Amino acid sequence: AQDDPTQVGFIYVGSIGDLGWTYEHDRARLAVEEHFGDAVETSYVENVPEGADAERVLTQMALSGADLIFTTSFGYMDPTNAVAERFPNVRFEHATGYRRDHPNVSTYSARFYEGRAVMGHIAGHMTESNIVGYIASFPIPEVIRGINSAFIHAREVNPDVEFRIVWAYTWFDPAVEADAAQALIDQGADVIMQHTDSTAPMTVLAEAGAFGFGQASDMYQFAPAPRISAIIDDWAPYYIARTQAVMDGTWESTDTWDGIGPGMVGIGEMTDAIPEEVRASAQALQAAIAAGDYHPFTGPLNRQDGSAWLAEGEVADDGTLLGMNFYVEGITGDVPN
Amino acid sequence: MTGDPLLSINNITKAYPGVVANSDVSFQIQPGEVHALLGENGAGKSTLVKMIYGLVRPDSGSMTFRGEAYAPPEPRVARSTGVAMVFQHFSLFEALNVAENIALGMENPPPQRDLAKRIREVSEAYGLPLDPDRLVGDLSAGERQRVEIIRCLLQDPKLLIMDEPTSVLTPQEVEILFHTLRKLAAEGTSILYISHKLEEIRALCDEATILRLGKVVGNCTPRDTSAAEMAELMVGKSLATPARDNAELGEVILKVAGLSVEPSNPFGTPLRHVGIELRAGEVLGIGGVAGNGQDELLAALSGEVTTPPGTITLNKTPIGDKGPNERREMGILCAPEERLGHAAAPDMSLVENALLTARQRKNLADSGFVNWGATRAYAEKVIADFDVRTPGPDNVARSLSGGNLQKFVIGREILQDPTVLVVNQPTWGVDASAAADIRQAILDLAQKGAGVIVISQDLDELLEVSDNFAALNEGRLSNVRTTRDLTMETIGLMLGGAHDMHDLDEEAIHAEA
Amino acid sequence: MLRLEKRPAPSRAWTAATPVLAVVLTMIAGGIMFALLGKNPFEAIRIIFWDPLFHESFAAYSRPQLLVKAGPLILIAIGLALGFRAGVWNIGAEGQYIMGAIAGASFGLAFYPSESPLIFPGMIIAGALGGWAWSMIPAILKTRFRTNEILVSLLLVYVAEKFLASAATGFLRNPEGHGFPGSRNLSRIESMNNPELISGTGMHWGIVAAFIAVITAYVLLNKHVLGYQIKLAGQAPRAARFAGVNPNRLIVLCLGMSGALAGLAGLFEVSGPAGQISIDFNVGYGFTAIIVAFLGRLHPIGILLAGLLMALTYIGGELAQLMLQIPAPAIQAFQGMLLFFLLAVDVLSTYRIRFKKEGVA
Amino acid sequence: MMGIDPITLIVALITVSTPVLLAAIGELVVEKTGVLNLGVEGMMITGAVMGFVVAVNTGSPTLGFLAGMASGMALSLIFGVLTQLLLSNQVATGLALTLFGLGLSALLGVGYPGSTPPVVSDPFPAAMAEIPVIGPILFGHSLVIYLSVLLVAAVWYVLGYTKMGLIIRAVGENHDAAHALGYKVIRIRLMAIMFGGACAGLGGAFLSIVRVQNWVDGMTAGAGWIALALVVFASWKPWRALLGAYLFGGVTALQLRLQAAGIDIPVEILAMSPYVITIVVLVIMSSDKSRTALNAPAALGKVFHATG
Ligand SMILES: Nc1ncnc2c1ncn2[C@@H]1O[C@H](COP(=O)(O)OP(=O)(O)OP(=O)(O)O)[C@@H](O)[C@H]1O
Ligand SMILES: Nc1ncnc2c1ncn2[C@@H]1O[C@H](COP(=O)(O)OP(=O)(O)OP(=O)(O)O)[C@@H](O)[C@H]1O
Ligand SMILES: [Mg+2]
Ligand SMILES: [Mg+2]
Repeated sequence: AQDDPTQVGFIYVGSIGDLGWTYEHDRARLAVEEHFGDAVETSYVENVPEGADAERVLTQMALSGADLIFTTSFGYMDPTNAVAERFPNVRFEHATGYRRDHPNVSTYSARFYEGRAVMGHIAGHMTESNIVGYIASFPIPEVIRGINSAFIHAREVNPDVEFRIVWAYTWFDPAVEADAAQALIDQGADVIMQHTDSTAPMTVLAEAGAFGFGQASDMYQFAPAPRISAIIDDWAPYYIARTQAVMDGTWESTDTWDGIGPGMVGIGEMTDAIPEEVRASAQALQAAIAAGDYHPFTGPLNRQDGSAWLAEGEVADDGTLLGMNFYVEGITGDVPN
Repeated sequence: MTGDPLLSINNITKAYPGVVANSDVSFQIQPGEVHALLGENGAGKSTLVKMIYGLVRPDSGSMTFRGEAYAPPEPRVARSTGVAMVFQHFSLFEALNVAENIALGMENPPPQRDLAKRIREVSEAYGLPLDPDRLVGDLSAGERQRVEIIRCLLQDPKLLIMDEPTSVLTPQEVEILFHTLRKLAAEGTSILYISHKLEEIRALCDEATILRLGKVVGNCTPRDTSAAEMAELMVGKSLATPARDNAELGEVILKVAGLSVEPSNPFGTPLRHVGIELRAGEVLGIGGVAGNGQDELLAALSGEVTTPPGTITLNKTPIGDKGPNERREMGILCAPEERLGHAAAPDMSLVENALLTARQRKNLADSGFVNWGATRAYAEKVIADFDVRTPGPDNVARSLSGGNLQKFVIGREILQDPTVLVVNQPTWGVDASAAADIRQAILDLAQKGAGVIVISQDLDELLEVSDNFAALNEGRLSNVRTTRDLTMETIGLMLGGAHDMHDLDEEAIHAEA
Repeated sequence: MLRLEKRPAPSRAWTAATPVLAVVLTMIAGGIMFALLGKNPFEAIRIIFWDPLFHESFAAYSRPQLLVKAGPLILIAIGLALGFRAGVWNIGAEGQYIMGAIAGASFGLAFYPSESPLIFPGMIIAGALGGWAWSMIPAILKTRFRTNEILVSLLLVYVAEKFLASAATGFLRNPEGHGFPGSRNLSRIESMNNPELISGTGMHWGIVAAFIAVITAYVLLNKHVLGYQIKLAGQAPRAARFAGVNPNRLIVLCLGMSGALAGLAGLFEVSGPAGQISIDFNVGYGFTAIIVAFLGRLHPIGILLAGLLMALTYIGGELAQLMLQIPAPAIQAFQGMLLFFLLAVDVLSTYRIRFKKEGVA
Repeated sequence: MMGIDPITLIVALITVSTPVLLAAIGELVVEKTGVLNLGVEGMMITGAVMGFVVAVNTGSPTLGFLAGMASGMALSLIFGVLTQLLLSNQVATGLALTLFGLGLSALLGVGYPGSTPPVVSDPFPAAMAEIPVIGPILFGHSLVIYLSVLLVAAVWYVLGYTKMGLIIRAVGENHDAAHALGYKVIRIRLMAIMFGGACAGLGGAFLSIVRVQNWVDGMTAGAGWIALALVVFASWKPWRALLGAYLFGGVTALQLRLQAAGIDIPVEILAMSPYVITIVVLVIMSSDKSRTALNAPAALGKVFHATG
């Protein structure tokens, strides 16, 4: 019936207390509740492994009367499409994937590499040892894209900068992340970027007097240093918009890849630990990206092996970016596999 | 008896589910007295002494010790009152050394170094030499018992309880033990002594209390009572001595030559060039102190340990490399010493335990599938033929008393009609009447033409059943001798390691005794 | 004073009654926990234990899902139980599960896009072999060097996890997957799909295999000499040797069987419900199966029931999250309680509780 | 090795190893009494959350450590009651304890992720930590690290040279004999189990308060299992447990440094290396035919029930 509140379900791969990926999605869920009040009811199931369990939970959610379901991990791609086929009246929103096999499936993702360009710019200025450490999770396009974007913009402002990359093979393991940060510091890094979700590296950086950036969430408790800025996932505007679309009956299958401009990627406050002029130039970069005046992957750019990739002024196409599996010129080491 | 008793036991009753282990038991022990406690397996002897030691609490009744009410809630209290105990099943820790084992049994052990010194002193004083630093796992049974005894002696006990202490000792060791006990008694220590060996009791004890089914059924003065009379008191009927018609020995059926085996566990003894020739109809007794290679010899004969093929031949077929089941098919059956855990699986029923060794010869399995009907029938036959006292074949092995389980194990092998039977310690801890039954069954088997090897530490037993005798010492087997030519003393020397009788020094024998 | 007294034989009545008692006790304790969390305890208990089976809108779906969830648990637990009975402690089934899935998926994908009907059977064999091979590492180290198998099998889980991550991002990565980690979706490739055999039942080949494993294990343990030898070796190793059992052969056999079954479970999961090799493909079935094996008293039928009970708490727990917003950790703690109570009341089947006065003496 | 500073490596490995070492030394004592508690992970993570919560709320790391110990102990008591009094299977109960601990800790820690714990001051003045080479290695740690080494020494001393240690070993070797001599097998085991729980809890608290300075669900991430593996690895000898923990931590720390230094070894191989190397060392140790097996408590995992 029309008066019934709209039911919105969320399925999370981690726990809502992880302070990273899942935490940010759940904050957005709370924002939806806040925004719509009694008109919307939300529910969630956390710690759902990808695969068979996800498919079951999605089915149960659909059976329990959900109108719209956000599936917030790449691994939910196949289960989402499978369940969508069986429940054509339920709308599904799958994060970070590319399959929209049915008209009731949308995908959405964030151009985090835009944020990484800004962080890379700051890192290039801030490092004195000219060694920037990078804690990477898994060798997937999303992560490689981030490394490349950060590196390009660090090199741009500091031709001597080098990146040291440690693959943690985890999205979230505080102890391993802390060890990795320590290892990078011991190897001479004085600025560290992370593409894993816990705040553990921050503590290490604080002790070592090095700098780092918030990841996924703001990690503002570590400001003004070691956290000097952050890339923040902000899903709330999108979730609110899509919920509204369902309520209005205007929901359609779409593919959204938003960046700084629409606010899906937030840049956390740049603290005073960053010199004034660097802050200014970083903010200028951020503004240019937001306005669409500048694309972080703009030629001339070569691949790691020296072969040409983008010609002068050429901008990378989304297809290449989505499947990126190579380093750009200047990064040492190999992408695993 | 006059004077105040050291310990008096008044109307003690203790029931376990389904059985009254002690019913209204009363008797007294005088200071300096060696008091025997006699009875069949399961008569309640161990239960009674465990109550004196504070391990088990009586359901009713009371005790007094030196005139005072005595009700130890735990062994600690018993020990501090002056009661010490050597257990039927040793309470030792194999991975700890002698000194540590002893310290564990003392209330306030001195520091290790002083303790080691005292152990040396006391053990010398009582003629029980012991190295405090050796691991108990490395010790022979006799040495292990010394550990238990020294542990008691270090506490100057008023009452020393010994539950079946001699079942694992050589005659020499028994002599030494008795010497010690007499010395203790002379010093005023009372001794409560449990044994199934009635001749020993006659030699040692001043008084005896006899239990049957948990009740006191009589008292006697062992010196004035014959073993047969005591046995009759215990069992309630007279016992026949095992015997057989003198038989002709046949062909050599089993030949062991140059058998050398390295032990598989760290505490084992290696076998060195063992040679045996066993004839049809022969009972070969192999004597020796436990830990001199008996287990290894049995394992080599049973096939648990394999050796080069030619070292063992059965009816001229080399079998040294064959496993246990192949050997069973060929007719060699074995009954190891350890009933629970080796000859039988404690938590399995008698039916399942029948399958353990009888699968091949009794065709209890068909293409890998067990014929449980036939297995049960076989278990029932063993139970019936060997008078195994148990409610039925579904009871687990653990629930049988030692004697009854032993009858089951021996029966299980004998009823398979072996060509060769090897038994290790067939009557260890088994009461007189069950022991007689088992010995008779062994003789009957030989009578039918099988060759039997009996490995035992009980020389009376070996003299009673065997045609020929050899001694096993530090993994070496002595020459085989005809039993009827042997005296206890010469056997004792063979066991001690004097392989060649001509080297025998008469003086030494007397010095030892 | 309370005393425990060993029963001559385990009580059949109590063996049947203890699980029920445990569930009731868990409901009470868990209810208190839910009440403390501000949730309606009666509703929570109803949702966890009742709704997956009887709720009008969920039950039709979740009943067969019980089988889907329990299938791998049972399959793995059966293999483990055989080893545990023999005193062979394989606690690395999780790793064998992963390796089975990788081996099976690799076999299938190597022939992509062939549509030969032989591919799926080949994958089954490859899956079993993959798990088997991984379990042979602890087996050989144990028989050759007497290395503790608990430790080796456990450490190999971590190695297998790293290998899985490397497979998902490396040699098994879907070439058409836009560079994302994870293999092709096997369940969407006809020749590699482990299909639902009877629509709406949840019955895929893995469940069939689990039932076959239960029956085979039952027959093996009760009727076959090998099962007898397994039990004998676990209870009395020396007696087993005396009975002609070669301990090394048994170690290799038991580890191999449990490894192969875990590998099979992995293969059926990757080709069916899970669909693909991904970084987080393994979800702890190998460890949960250890609990299932013990809850089932290492008995095939018991394992079947225990597996279903575990599955029920998983599915009911998800419903409770969904409908009452009970946090996932509370469900996990609730499962822990259920296990505690099941283990605690088990004492009643082998022991009798006696009330006794303090010793008279 | 190119560009790897041994001093910082050693400093890092000590920190990395300490939580595992604490849990392992506790479990070692538990196993020496003949009890196998597979619930280390559950006790560790409960210690981590309670230690963190109390440290954050009171501002006192010491109270945090105590709370971690107490909560680990409380959890171990569940295990103790079930296995020792109700004679439940130790393997299954330990696994259930892990499951329960993981759930409970996540419940207790709601709202705490992201909180900052009070700073733990180091016992030695900062100047001492600046002495070249030995300074950072010997003087640059927090008190719990010294405590962990002291604990190893204490356990080594107590087990090997005191009556209490003798009793512990005896109970683990042959509980029936120990009972026959009048030792309270169950009571001794319960105490050991609680000691093990306290150590695991302290290890967890160290992890959350000192090493990571944060609480997040599931943060022990398998450390409890590594601790269990270490006990066997150490063949129940305290100093070997320390060696094993440092070896494992050392390889973990080293592999990250090798990556950071850009050494050309495949990352997957490096990531597997701590586990593989532990297995290899274990194989070398166990193929040595000496009597290491003797050190294994003979009654490990067996149910004890006194009759009479
Ligand atoms: N812990 C127990 N629980 C139940 N029944 C027991 C227990 N201990 C002994 N019994 C029973 O009590 C009776 C007496 O046992 P006890 O051990 O005292 O016999 P015993 O005279 O020492 O026998 P043996 O000569 O074989 O040593 C036996 O029937 C035995 O089954
Ligand atoms: N927990 C128990 N429950 C039931 N019966 C027991 C128990 N413990 C011992 N018994 C019984 O007590 C009796 C005597 O046991 P004990 O320990 O004295 O040794 P045993 O079996 O007589 O061996 P041995 O022949 O070596 O003396 C046995 O009949 C045994 O069945
Ligand atoms: Mg007795
Ligand atoms: Mg007896």
